[in-house]
Amino acid sequence: MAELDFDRRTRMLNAMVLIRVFEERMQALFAENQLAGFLHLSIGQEATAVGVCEALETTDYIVTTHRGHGHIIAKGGNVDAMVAELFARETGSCRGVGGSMHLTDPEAGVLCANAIVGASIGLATGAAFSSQFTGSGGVAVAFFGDGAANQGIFHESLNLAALWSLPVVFICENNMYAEMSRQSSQSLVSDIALRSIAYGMPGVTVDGNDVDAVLAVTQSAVSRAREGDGPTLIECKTYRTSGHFEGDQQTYKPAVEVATWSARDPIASFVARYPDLDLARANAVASRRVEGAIEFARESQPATTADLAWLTYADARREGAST
Amino acid sequence: MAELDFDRRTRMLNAMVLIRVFEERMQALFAENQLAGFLHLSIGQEATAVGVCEALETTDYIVTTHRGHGHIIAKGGNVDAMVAELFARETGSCRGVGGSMHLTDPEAGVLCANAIVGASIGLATGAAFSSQFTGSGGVAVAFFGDGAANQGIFHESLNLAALWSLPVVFICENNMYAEMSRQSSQSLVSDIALRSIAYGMPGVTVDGNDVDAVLAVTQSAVSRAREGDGPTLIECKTYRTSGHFEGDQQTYKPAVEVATWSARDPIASFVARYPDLDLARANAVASRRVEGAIEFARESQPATTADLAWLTYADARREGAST
Amino acid sequence: MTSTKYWAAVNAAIAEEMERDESIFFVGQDIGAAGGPFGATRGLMDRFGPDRVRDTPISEQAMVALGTGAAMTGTRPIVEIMYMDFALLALDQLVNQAAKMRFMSGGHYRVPLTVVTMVAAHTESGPQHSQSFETWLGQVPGLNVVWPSNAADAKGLLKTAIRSDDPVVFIESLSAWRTTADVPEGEVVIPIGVARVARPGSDVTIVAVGGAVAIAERGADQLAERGLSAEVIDLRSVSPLDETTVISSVRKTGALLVVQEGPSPFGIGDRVVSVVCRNDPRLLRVRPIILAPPFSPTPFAPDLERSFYPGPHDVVKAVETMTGALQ
Amino acid sequence: MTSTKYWAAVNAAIAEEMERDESIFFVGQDIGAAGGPFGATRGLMDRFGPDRVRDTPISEQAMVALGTGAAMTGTRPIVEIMYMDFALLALDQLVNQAAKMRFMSGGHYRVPLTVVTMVAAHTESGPQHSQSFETWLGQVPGLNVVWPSNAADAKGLLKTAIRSDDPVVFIESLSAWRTTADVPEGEVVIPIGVARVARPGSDVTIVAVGGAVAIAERGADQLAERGLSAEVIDLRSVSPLDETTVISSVRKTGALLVVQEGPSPFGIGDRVVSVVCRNDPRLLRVRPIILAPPFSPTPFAPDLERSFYPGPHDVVKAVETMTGALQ
Ligand SMILES: Cc1ncc(C[n+]2csc(CCOP(=O)(O)OP(=O)(O)O)c2C)c(N)n1
Ligand SMILES: Cc1ncc(C[n+]2csc(CCOP(=O)(O)OP(=O)(O)O)c2C)c(N)n1
Ligand SMILES: [Mg+2]
Ligand SMILES: [Mg+2]
Repeated sequence: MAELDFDRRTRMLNAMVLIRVFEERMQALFAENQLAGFLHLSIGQEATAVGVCEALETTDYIVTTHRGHGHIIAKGGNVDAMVAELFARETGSCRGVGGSMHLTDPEAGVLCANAIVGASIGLATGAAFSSQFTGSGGVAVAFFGDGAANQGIFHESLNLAALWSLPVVFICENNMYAEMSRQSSQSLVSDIALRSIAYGMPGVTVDGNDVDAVLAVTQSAVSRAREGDGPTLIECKTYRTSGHFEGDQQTYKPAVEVATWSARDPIASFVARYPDLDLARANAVASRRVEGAIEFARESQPATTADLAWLTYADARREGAST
Repeated sequence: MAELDFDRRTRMLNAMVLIRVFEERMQALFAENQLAGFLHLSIGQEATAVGVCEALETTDYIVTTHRGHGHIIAKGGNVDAMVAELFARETGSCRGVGGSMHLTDPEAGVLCANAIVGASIGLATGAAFSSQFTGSGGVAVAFFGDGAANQGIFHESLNLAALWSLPVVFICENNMYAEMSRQSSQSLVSDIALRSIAYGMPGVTVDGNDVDAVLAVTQSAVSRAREGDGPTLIECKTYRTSGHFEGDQQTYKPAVEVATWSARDPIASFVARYPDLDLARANAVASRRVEGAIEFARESQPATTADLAWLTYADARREGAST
Repeated sequence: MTSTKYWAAVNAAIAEEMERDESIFFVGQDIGAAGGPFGATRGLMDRFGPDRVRDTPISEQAMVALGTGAAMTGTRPIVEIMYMDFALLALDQLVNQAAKMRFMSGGHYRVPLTVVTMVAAHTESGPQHSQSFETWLGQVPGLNVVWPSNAADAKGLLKTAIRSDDPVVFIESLSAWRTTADVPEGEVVIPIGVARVARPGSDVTIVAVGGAVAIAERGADQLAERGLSAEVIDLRSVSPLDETTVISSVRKTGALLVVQEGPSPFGIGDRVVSVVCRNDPRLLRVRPIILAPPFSPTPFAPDLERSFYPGPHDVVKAVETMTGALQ
Repeated sequence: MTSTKYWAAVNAAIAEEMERDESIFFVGQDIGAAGGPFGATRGLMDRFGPDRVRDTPISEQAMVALGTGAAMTGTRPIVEIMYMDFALLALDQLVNQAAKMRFMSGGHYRVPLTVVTMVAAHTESGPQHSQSFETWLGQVPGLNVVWPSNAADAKGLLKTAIRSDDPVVFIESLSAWRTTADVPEGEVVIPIGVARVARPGSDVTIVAVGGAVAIAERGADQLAERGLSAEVIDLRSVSPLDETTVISSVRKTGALLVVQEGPSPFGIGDRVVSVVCRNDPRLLRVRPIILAPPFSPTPFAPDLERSFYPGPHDVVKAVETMTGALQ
């Protein structure tokens, strides 16, 4: 693996730290009952988000899941709008009607987060079709979990993507759990990358806590896709050190497992590998960014005026007709 | 492969010939407008049906598809009731309300034929669950096509069956076409048995026109299942020499392909392998059986009196409530 | 005007729109090389090439997901689900994704997706190949649902559907496949949500959509022979549903009959009766009637199927009951 | 009688039935070791073991298919689909398979399958975690659909559902999760298809099911303070739907209001209005009203969600409009 240059390393560290600080702040706000709805955090999984998105252009697409804050931040999403959405403000990414599980950011190439397990896979395949069809050269990435890999849409989409050589990269974040259920209770196959064989597609398993490694495999998959050689399935083995959602007591996690993975923290390992990186500075910058976003959100109007009809249909519906 | 004893060979020949004669007669009747609905024939695929079902007990279950006549006959289904169903008679397998795509035969262990591509796979998995749960020692077989292997239910069911070691055998009849579309236009993976890897399940590809070979692989899969070692995916490579449904002009089939496969006719090959078999007699017996069934059907009442409410619900529904 | 078959009108609408707009593509099972399982798409792949007209694997979920993701990113997909019965496999994609994507994104995305599908009632196709779910989809905010009863409407509504920036489900009736109608040449665009008075009348209002319109019309013919004048309203669109046209007609006739192919509960009939009754129950000078099949799956046996769906004679009987009550 | 929480009543019904009948098993996501995503199934795996209470992968299609195939072959499956929104993934299995299997087999097979699922309206769960499809399923011949509003009904209806030889969809309301009711000890079996007069009254009939019943009742309380007597009917069952009880009530009150959590078109309200109106439009001395959310997906923002669903004040307003019209 070629050593990353300093600017890139700094950018990647900053991104991972921004995700971490963002999520830890949201965690605290949620505990204080300041945020409504569900909050699914990806603490411990930051290297996957950043390694993958570092290999993408702004114009490339990503589609993510209920656990998507990290992916969207890594893709360059607007943090003010994200926090405002969690606060259910008019200025939120989705004008306050979506919430954490539906964040979006068209300017950053984020199609959507999605609350249906597996949905990201099919939607990204569709976005990749558009790129191929229009010849835009764009690539689409689907983020999804180990649990999602047992959904029918996984199978149908990967088969179609391979068949039509669509420019899509399937990123399975195998964090060893689907809600409170261990991955080993969901499938006999622990290396999900193996499933690529069923579609005639390359598959690779990578240490999802090693941002360098994630970047490298994603880069090759993205070039393959861009050159018209079709999709790749990448499995990133990682771990969420937070709960499934905030409020989860996590009694199902063995203490030794938590300890092992905490010792493999992606940010700490990255900084340990490259001692010239300035973690303190990254933390300070991220904190300022997140506190600024919280302030922005708090000063924004609550989403109480949304025009639900306009949000539901782009074309005006006929008067005198029942909606 | 151990040589089959004479009685077994004769039984298998008789079964294949009965299927062939049955279908050719139905084809003729359909052409004369004597049968309603759709007719999907499996002419050329008889060895799969017979090889698989020869490995099963009557109490084992099968679930089949729109192209299921052969499977049901091979499983010992009631031919009178089948023909009567095609004729839409009260005495039909489904009292005339199902038709060719919904044939059933509880006494022969036939759950159902099914008109939704892929459905047989999930239903057979459920039947296998019952066998495991009650400890009956029964095995369930799902028949399905190459086209069905690209449905989500294939993926979800095979994963679940492997995970729980369910006693089910998945028989994919790869007849190279889904309707008018070649298998190679549906997936990059031409050996569907490969997909077993994705579930940690054994997979095997066999010549589906060789009834001995089909029997042998099914026997091992069935013993595995019965012993509690879980499911197997068996891919039978075969060819339908008839159309997708009756009325199909089959312009999509290259002449050389048709010729090659016709030369590999499963009945002719079987007789050629075992010259002591009496094809003429088998044909005569089968013709009598089928003509008898046609007579039975013609003499039966048309299905005009069915109690639709009773057919729809086993429990009586409340009076004064809207159905 | 040219006399055109229903299926050919569908074919022409797709061809003309694809000619007009390069961002349109069309995917489905056997729609390409084979020209469609029932011949409706013949010639399209030859004309527009395999990039724009593609055969898919049998993967209904992925097909609609593909359409949704593609529609969000600058193309205008047409996705064919062969029979509406198979749409059940793709409802997460259609309802949880396509229909809500604009809303969930706070209005940032549009989903100009057209899903074309066919109802095969009346064709001896049995319990899993005869269903229509028009009112399910009509209940979903974010979707439009149209169901033309004739070739002219098929062409005009499909063109509008393809041009819509919202997802539209376009339902075809196999029972109408070979019927012909005069279709204007070239540009025919029919707005979504406007019913058509298929036949003016004064004694009773008969409302129907899709395949049931032909039954209503034949019933009206027979009623005319009996000296009864029925106004037949072809809704054309299930969502939005043209309440104004229905209410005006009932205001005139005072009697309402709905004919439908789907089961009674929560069907077209319930909505139409509810719309009229909530407007003013006194508009109804006689009890309204819904003609729907018995509450069971569709039986295969041709004789059973014939008596399963309401027929013209049922229309006559129902109207006679109503007018009898009026005397 | 014991004062019991809604979720605990569900738990008790499953436990008592599993105790009674060894052919029952229960599968779902995180129902076993974790005790259910919302705690409703805690203790069941410990009590009945991992063979009878099993966690499944996230594979909604295969889960319901498994239940259907198993129900045909001598067991009585209970399958939990966590949120009703996810049932969209399994509708082919539920509608094309489970509901029709008895019919398609000419009555040879029974399908004693119970599907348990939850509606999370009113809980800030957003567009993909708030939907109910009760009227979709209520339209399907072969299915029964029940939706208890309180703990006692939850227990009694779930026990009946599990014992039914036909597939039953049992809907729970997350909004009622922690409400308590007096539940008789031991055997409580409530027939499917019988509505409950939750509160007798004489001025207006208010019909609701599931989570909307609490709104109707709170509205009725406020109406009582204003001297108006509302009869609240809790349908309990969407299919079959108890027409008799509804019609008798409207015959008495002459005024009908329906409160629902689902979108207006083709919903509970349309059916109830249609049932009454087809029985006799003159029963309605005033225009009936349906209170339903606006035609959009459920917004996440708590303030928006609160005004999205009809509330008690909307009930009061609607009834006042009706009684005003009566004067
Ligand atoms: C179709 C569907 N089924 C179930 C759920 C409930 N659910 C939400 S997250 C989750 C677990 C997902 O696991 P995985 O795919 O591994 O993603 P992770 O949460 O670990 O990131 C489940 C079952 C859902 N949202 N959608
Ligand atoms: C869900 C669904 N999609 C599409 C169809 C239409 N259809 C019927 S048979 C068929 C092809 C099936 O191919 P395969 O699984 O290979 O079985 P074969 O017909 O070759 O036996 C298709 C697409 C269907 N019946 N169900
Ligand atoms: Mg996971
Ligand atoms: Mg095939």
